[in-house]
Amino acid sequence: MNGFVDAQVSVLYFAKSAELTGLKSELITVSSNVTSVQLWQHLEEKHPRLAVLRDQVVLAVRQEYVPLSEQPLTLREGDEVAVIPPLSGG
Amino acid sequence: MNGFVDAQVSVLYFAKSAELTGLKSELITVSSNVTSVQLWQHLEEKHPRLAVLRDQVVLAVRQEYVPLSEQPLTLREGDEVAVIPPLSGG
Amino acid sequence: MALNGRDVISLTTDKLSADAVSESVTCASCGAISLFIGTTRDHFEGKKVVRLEYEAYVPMAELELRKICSDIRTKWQSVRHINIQHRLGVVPVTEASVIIGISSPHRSDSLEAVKFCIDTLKATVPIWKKEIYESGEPRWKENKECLWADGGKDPKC
Amino acid sequence: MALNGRDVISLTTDKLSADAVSESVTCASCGAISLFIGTTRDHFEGKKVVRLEYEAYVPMAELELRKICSDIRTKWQSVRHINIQHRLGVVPVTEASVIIGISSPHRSDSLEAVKFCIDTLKATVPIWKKEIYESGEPRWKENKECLWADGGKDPKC
Repeated sequence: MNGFVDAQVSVLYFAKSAELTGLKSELITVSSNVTSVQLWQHLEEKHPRLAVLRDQVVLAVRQEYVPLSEQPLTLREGDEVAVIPPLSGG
Repeated sequence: MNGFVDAQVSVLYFAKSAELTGLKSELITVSSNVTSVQLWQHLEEKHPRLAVLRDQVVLAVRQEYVPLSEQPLTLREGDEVAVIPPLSGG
Repeated sequence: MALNGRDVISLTTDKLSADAVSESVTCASCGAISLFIGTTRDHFEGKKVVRLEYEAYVPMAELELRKICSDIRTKWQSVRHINIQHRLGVVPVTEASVIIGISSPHRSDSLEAVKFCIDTLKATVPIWKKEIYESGEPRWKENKECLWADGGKDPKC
Repeated sequence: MALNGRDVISLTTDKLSADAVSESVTCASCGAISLFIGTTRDHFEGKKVVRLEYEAYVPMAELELRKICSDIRTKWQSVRHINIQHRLGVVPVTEASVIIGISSPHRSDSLEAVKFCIDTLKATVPIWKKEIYESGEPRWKENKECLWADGGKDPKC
């Protein structure tokens, strides 16, 4: 035990990531101490086609951008995480 | 005789100059070789109230701006001369 | 002028429309339309403005506006369509006195060209505005951009 | 926020209107309204675009748009009203996908603020565009302003 609990969070997929996974959203359970890189790896394992986005994606956690890094995300139960492919608004 | 003929030209007044002269336009006869300063002095003599504009006016001759100067205007019969107070379009 | 580029210039006593200007410069190959709308203000130095009156030396104003279009096309060659509308006669406060619309494939060109257009219009196009106040004498305004206005003169000269 | 300044943000599937945006930012004490209209183009790399589809992470997009409004009011304190409209869903070619309207007493502020607004929107607001072509695979576009897009990456890093 590392002292961190598991958290169930909802993952939202947009644009190309929604096409690659075939999902708009799903619920997953991860350690609350997961880093954004680890979370991305977890999503890639579930949805191998996401790999093409690996070098051009960021996450949004509780609607704030988070680049893929070794920083722990300190997720809480019920948090919203989004997969954000390159933007093309405007 | 200076070798220059007289030319009858129409003078257009706009904005404050129209208010000061009480005219939108008039016909005047001047030497075709008149300079813009001389032409302005001629207009001031006809309409003394124009004097307030002296330091902030230009003329337009055949719809091209001409500052007050000693350059001859080489006016031709029927030319259009306009008194152009400071602009305020936009 | 760019291939199929359209310069539209209008001096009119009709109310101006941003949609009409925007539509007239829309083009299928352009991603960007920049608009500038000059509106009339309701106060000047504490005096309440009840209305504005614009007059123009119309044929020369059109000529100067065409020169601005031509200068824009020299400076920003990707500019596609240009529409410059200036209202004349009585303009109620808060209504538009001028609308400029410019389209281009990339937005920086039309944004810069619109700024150049309004800056130059104020300096060179023979149009005049008179403000009528609730109380006190009406006043002919002077653009600081106009080189022969008091405000346009270099104080050091 | 400036006294009485109004930030209006809208993500909508309705057709956008330049007049509606212009009216919503009009104010009696402002002389200048600057508008930027982004329109959808009909060609990409020689392929004919038949339509565009936009989707957004709506609550976060609204949050990011509010941040842009707040940044504008920090940088240009004279800005009065801001209206940012972005269309979602299917947008036919040549129709507006985004309209930004900003009013200010002096035109340079609203012109600069509009440029900042569209530049930042493209870099930070979670909205995506898919182009559907007459023939060939649809394609998700990428703004070069987006820092994690291929085009946004510094090639030297």
